[in-house]
Amino acid sequence: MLQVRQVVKSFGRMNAVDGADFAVPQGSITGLIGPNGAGKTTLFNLIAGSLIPDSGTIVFDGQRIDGLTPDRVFHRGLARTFQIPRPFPKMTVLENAMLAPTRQAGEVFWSNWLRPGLVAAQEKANRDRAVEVLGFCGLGSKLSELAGNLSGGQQKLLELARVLMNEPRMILLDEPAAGVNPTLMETLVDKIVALNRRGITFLLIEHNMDLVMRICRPIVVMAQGKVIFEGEAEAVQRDARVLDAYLGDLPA
Amino acid sequence: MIGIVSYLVFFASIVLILGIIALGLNLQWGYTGLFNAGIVGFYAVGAYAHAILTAAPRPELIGNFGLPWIVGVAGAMAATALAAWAVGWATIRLRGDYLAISTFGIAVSIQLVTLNWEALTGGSQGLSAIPRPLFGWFQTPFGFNLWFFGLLVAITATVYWGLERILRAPWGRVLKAIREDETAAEALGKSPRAFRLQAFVLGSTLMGLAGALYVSFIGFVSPFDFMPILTFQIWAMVIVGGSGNNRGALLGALVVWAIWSASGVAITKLVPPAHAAQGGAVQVILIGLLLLLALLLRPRGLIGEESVVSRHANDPDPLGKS
Amino acid sequence: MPELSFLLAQVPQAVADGVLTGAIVALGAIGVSFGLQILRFANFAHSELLTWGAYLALVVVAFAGPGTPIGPLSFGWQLIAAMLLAALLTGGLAFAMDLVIFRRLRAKNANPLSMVFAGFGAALVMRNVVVLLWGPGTYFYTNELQIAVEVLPGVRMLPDQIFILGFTFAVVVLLHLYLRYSRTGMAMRAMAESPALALACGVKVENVVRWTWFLSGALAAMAGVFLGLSPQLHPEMGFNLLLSLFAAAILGGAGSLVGAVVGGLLVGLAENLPILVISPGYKAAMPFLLLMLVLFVRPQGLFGERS
Amino acid sequence: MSAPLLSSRGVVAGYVPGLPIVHGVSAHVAAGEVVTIIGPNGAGKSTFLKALVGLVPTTDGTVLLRDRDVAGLPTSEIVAAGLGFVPQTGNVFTTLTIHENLTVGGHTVSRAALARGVERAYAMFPALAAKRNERARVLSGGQRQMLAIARALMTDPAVLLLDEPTAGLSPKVVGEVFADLRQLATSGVAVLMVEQNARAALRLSDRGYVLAEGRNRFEGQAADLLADRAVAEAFIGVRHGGAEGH
Amino acid sequence: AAQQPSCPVKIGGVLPLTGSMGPITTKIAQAAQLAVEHINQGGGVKGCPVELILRDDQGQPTVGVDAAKYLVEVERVPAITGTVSSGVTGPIIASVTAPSKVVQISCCSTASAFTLDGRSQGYFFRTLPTSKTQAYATASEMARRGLKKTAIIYVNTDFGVDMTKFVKLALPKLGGDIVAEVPYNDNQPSYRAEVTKALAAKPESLLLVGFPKDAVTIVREWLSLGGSQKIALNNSMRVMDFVNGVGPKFLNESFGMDNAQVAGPTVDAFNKSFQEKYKTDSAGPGVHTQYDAVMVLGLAMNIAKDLSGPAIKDAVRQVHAAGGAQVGTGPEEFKKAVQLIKDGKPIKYFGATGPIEFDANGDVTGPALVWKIQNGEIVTDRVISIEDMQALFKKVEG
Ligand SMILES: Nc1ncnc2c1ncn2[C@@H]1O[C@H](COP(=O)(O)OP(=O)(O)OP(=O)(O)O)[C@@H](O)[C@H]1O
Ligand SMILES: Nc1ncnc2c1ncn2[C@@H]1O[C@H](COP(=O)(O)OP(=O)(O)OP(=O)(O)O)[C@@H](O)[C@H]1O
Ligand SMILES: [Mg+2]
Ligand SMILES: [Mg+2]
Repeated sequence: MLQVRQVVKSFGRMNAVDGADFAVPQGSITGLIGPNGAGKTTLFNLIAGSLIPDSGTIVFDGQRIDGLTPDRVFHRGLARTFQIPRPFPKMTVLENAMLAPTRQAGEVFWSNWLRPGLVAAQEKANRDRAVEVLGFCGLGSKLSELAGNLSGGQQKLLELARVLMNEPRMILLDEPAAGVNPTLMETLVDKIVALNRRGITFLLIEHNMDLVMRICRPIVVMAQGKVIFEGEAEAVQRDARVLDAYLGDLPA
Repeated sequence: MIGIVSYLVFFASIVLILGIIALGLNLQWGYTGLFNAGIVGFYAVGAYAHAILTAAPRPELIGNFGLPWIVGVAGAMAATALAAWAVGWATIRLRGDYLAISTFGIAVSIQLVTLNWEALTGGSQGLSAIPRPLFGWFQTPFGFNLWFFGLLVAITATVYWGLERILRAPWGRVLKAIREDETAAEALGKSPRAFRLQAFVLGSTLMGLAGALYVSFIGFVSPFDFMPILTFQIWAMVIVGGSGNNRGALLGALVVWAIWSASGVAITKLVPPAHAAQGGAVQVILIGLLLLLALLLRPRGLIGEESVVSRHANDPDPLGKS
Repeated sequence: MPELSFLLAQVPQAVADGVLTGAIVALGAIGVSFGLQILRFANFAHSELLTWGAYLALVVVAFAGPGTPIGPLSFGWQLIAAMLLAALLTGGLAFAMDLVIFRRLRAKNANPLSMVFAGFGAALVMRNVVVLLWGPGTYFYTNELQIAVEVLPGVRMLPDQIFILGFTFAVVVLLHLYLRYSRTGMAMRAMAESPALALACGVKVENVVRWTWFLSGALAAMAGVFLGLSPQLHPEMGFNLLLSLFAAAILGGAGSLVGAVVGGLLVGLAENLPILVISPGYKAAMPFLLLMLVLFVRPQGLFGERS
Repeated sequence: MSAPLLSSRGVVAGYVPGLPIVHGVSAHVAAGEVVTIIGPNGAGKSTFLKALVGLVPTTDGTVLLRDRDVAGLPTSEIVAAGLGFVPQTGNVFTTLTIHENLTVGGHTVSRAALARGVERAYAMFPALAAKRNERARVLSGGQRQMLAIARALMTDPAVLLLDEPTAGLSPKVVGEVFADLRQLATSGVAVLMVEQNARAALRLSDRGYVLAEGRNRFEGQAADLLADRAVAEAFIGVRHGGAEGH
Repeated sequence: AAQQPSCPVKIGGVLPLTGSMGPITTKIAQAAQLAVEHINQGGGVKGCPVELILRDDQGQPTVGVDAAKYLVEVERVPAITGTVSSGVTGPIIASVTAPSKVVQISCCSTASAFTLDGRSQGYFFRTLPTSKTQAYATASEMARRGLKKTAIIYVNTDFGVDMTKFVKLALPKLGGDIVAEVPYNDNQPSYRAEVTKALAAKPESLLLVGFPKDAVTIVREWLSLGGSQKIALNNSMRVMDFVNGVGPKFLNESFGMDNAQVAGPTVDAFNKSFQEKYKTDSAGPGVHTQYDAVMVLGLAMNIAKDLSGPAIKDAVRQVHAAGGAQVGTGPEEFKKAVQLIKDGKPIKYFGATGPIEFDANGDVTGPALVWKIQNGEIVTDRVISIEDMQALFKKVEG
């Protein structure tokens, strides 16, 4: 589904991503773990088009996507969430979600003059779907709250809801669980798994090992910009390098 | 009595023309977050385009084609749209203060062109033989003003309706999202550049329209109509009225312009003629104080921004608000 | 179109003019840059602080006289003393402005644009109070007329302007060190980014804000006095410089002190060099065209950082 | 255990006048104690912490810091009185360097104490030492979290409030941070934190509070909370006990 | 007088009391007030006292238009005096006074278009001569003084552009040469660039066309950079503010031009009463012409059969009727004029700027005077009579 080949990105003298090379199999929930500062978020930015690689290629669904702008990448069916949530603070939660669907007729300004009926119909469907998705993400009671007034965890949930509005072919999740209440997270995990069963591929950065071990197949481990491990969950916990760099002696 | 009515009609006409500019700015700033500090430049392009197209021919000048009013208005909007597109293409990626100072510079440049390119613009003398629509039909200036006021009401209403249509809809929602967080909007597949450019051109076109209306109302245009102070006045209107709200922009135009001119009346009545010069200073101080007071009492403007953009999102909540 | 050799012969003088007239712009632009960086809004009233600084110094000069000229300069130590006193007073004035207007707006969480337009309103008031107090006419610190000295063949400079350039340079270096290394300086920058977090660090944010206003006012007063020296004071003197100040601050990269100074000098050059070949009727647009050129290549300004 | 260093009683607080988010929350923490607050998203945990440091206005209730009522005081005074705070979001100055972040963190202490504090911070998080002259903007999410904690410690606070200190940290660093917090407590600091990583946090803590909808719901010894079926189901997540797999 | 007007009779005034023109407008407004006072002491208009309602246009067209509209519609004034900037006067003529048939007399707006293109329908007059007169006179004086290589620095407004255009037309024919031509935009903090550019051609003299405030800066920079002290100036600079600003000792070789201000008893009388009333001398741009503008209105309103715009418009041309008895400035003279008018006799007004006779366009022409600075004072050097002026026009225009 997604191939990252020898990708390098440096900031000044430091190589944040240093020849990372791995693949995300179609239909998988691939976990991406690694110590803080390993380059995971930077890699997401490279895949999603927010940054342009210095070298290397990124292939999504058989086509190169490195160098495309984020909105183009999104239109190819690849969506992402942000590690530090980026809601549209002065818009309501409902409208944050309603914004997300692509190809809305009403986004072409003259359609609002020339084809008001079509726009209204789409908006109604869009609104109903937004209410459903938000309800699912535990934000059902916050529909008309300004997104900027949400608590930290709620903003993360909103971030997730926005990508779910589109059912893209692949979703990049950057630490979806950080700051989210564990009980709620469990429902979200169920949703991710359910979506995955319907064919959406996930690449997921997470430090919550319980979560990673439970749903991620395979797991990719990065350290200092490089991929140091690629394989199954069980093998990860036995890999000396991973233990040393990442897990410490904590894993249960 | 008829005198006061006649003055009020005139006053209201100016308010509507300024109001159209304020609506254009509100589209750019209130909804899209584009800091256009070059309003007066686009206003000038519209005004001069209209004047050049419609004014009676004069041998020493290029232009002055004597075309019908409506052609002038359409031409003015087209010319402004083109200018805005070119300016937008070069500057739209700049943010905040940078965009402001660039557009400001463009406005200064445009004003200098109107001042220095005599063959086209008449230079500092301006262009004067600009026809007013159906002026000949009316016996009195009041009759003409009343008709033109009616025309302005119709145009403003159309503009308002057209804007509400596109803003309280998905298009407006994307604009607002881009204003709030460009990166996040881009990550959701919206192209900030394209939308910002659309809003910029559309808003500037309204400013050009206002320019055309202004010259065909006044019948004279010169570079001195386009000093930077006007840009500030329009900004004050949008801020005082409440940015992100079209009714606020129109109300702001009324309030700010009323302050600007009513303070003059007050001073003439209150200050003895011997101190007229100081009176002028007091008037401007008064304007400044009123502006400050408005901002201190209503920092978010008279009519605040609405939190819901799309009118469709407001339909009865299917889950009964839970 | 004049021929090339004739043009080239004019360049050195135009460069000198540009740098020297740019020095005052640079000094004034520091305050604007401060406003943009630390107070987080474009303060249109800044130019009026220049005017007030100049007039307050005038009051002192009216009592003490401009003094016997020091060396080749057109003024004596009295004027320098007057400038320092005016700097204190203008700092106080800026402080007062914050107290009655901007602090209240901050308390109401007003958006930055409201602050900008409050500044605009304050500018109207301040400018016209000058008219009421001192009248609309012009004043001079000194009636001396300096004759430029020929420092290089074909390049003439006024001693006053060289002094101003040196003074500006010294102020910038000091300020830079202060902001970079002093704890108050760091607190200022911290506050610029996040007042809430600065509060949580125990920074008395309101004090820092006031101190910033004071500094801005003091710097503006110095720029104003220099502006008044070249050669006159009138109520719109600061206002007429406003655009150059903003162009300079932004050209350099809003928030960068060194940038503001370089920006000021560039604005001076942009006003002086191009009109060798084009009509001076377009002079006012030149700094902006330069600015746009710079922003086209470096959208964050010369010394600004990409965000 | 000794008398509480920080205790709140019936704190009511909110962002908009007349719309309280926190409806009378009481909590306390003593020297040497680590106390964790857990609860669903939007429960008002962050708001409660912010109210304690005076960043959100309190409309009712008392906050005693070393027997002094600090409710309503300006934040700078509360911080000077010995409270350190790590916010949940926006917790570092991105435009300042790491070193400057620490310096601002120690704004209220003497120069000597500042130098000591900086050394201790770098010892605690070597990743930061390597980047001391870089702007905090370039830090990864986890690195920022480290910096934020280090910064809050600069004032040698008697009470340390942390809002989700381990969010975004790798398991190894989480372990280290928790160990450091325990160590701090042992040295006499009272630690009060909000955590969503509830299980791990409670394991480390002495006591815990559960907040929901702006009110105290449960409180008790950490071990008791962990063992409580109802608490676990509603707030900690039952399936998180271990890697159960599919 | 057919019908009795309601008292007091109102005259509207629109002037830029604030803004960049504010400094020179103070005295202009005072001159207008002085004229009103003289009219009232001299019997008013048709037995009524006159009231001048003065509004500020801030130098902004929209503000000026609004003020004029207010005066015409709400205050119902039949005549307006104003304003200074052509950019404000133009829109007022086009949208307020001409359509409403209200007389407008300006002290200061020079743009030639106003009176030429027929838009004003004859309702617009001005009491200052067109720039042409001044320009030709300046050129001839420069030639007389043997100033050969001259640089022109001029303000980039209709006034400066017109002046330069006509000087350029005249000077070569009179034996001079223009080596540099530098426009400047007003209200800039520094004019080093313009001065440097003008100096580059190594001129032997300077012609400066502009307004005092900026001119002080320009002349000081000019002198500092080694420019010649032979400086020709336009009428606006005939103020002590300018002379003292530059420093009189640097202006010994300078001279200036002014319109039509023949040194006559009516001029002196005005200067004297201005000095008495305001404790400051009356020199300054627009001061004399503004006084005349209001006086002409006062006279014309007395002559007019009623106080309607059209009647006043026609009467304006009769204030300087062929074969009329001469009347001058001041209350006594006004009283005399009123009596003459009552008796149905023609009058011939000689104002603060000499004889005021409007041509078919509503413009005045007249003689010119050359002034210079002597012992720190502005003194008249010589007068160019109407006859000489006419000869000059012939020589230049052929
Ligand atoms: N814009 C930037 N400029 C300079 N350095 C940067 C920039 N962005 C990231 N870095 C550096 O690149 C490295 C990788 O950062 P990244 O955010 O990708 O880490 P991460 O793996 O997502 O870590 P975490 O799990 O803590 O979020 C870090 O050392 C960081 O300091
Ligand atoms: N600045 C604000 N203005 C208005 N309401 C706010 C603001 N910040 C938070 N809220 C509201 O207060 C409630 C509690 O927020 P708080 O941040 O205290 O939650 P929390 O318990 O910390 O949640 P989380 O675990 O998700 O961080 C939320 O419903 C949120 O919408
Ligand atoms: Mg990351
Ligand atoms: Mg929280």
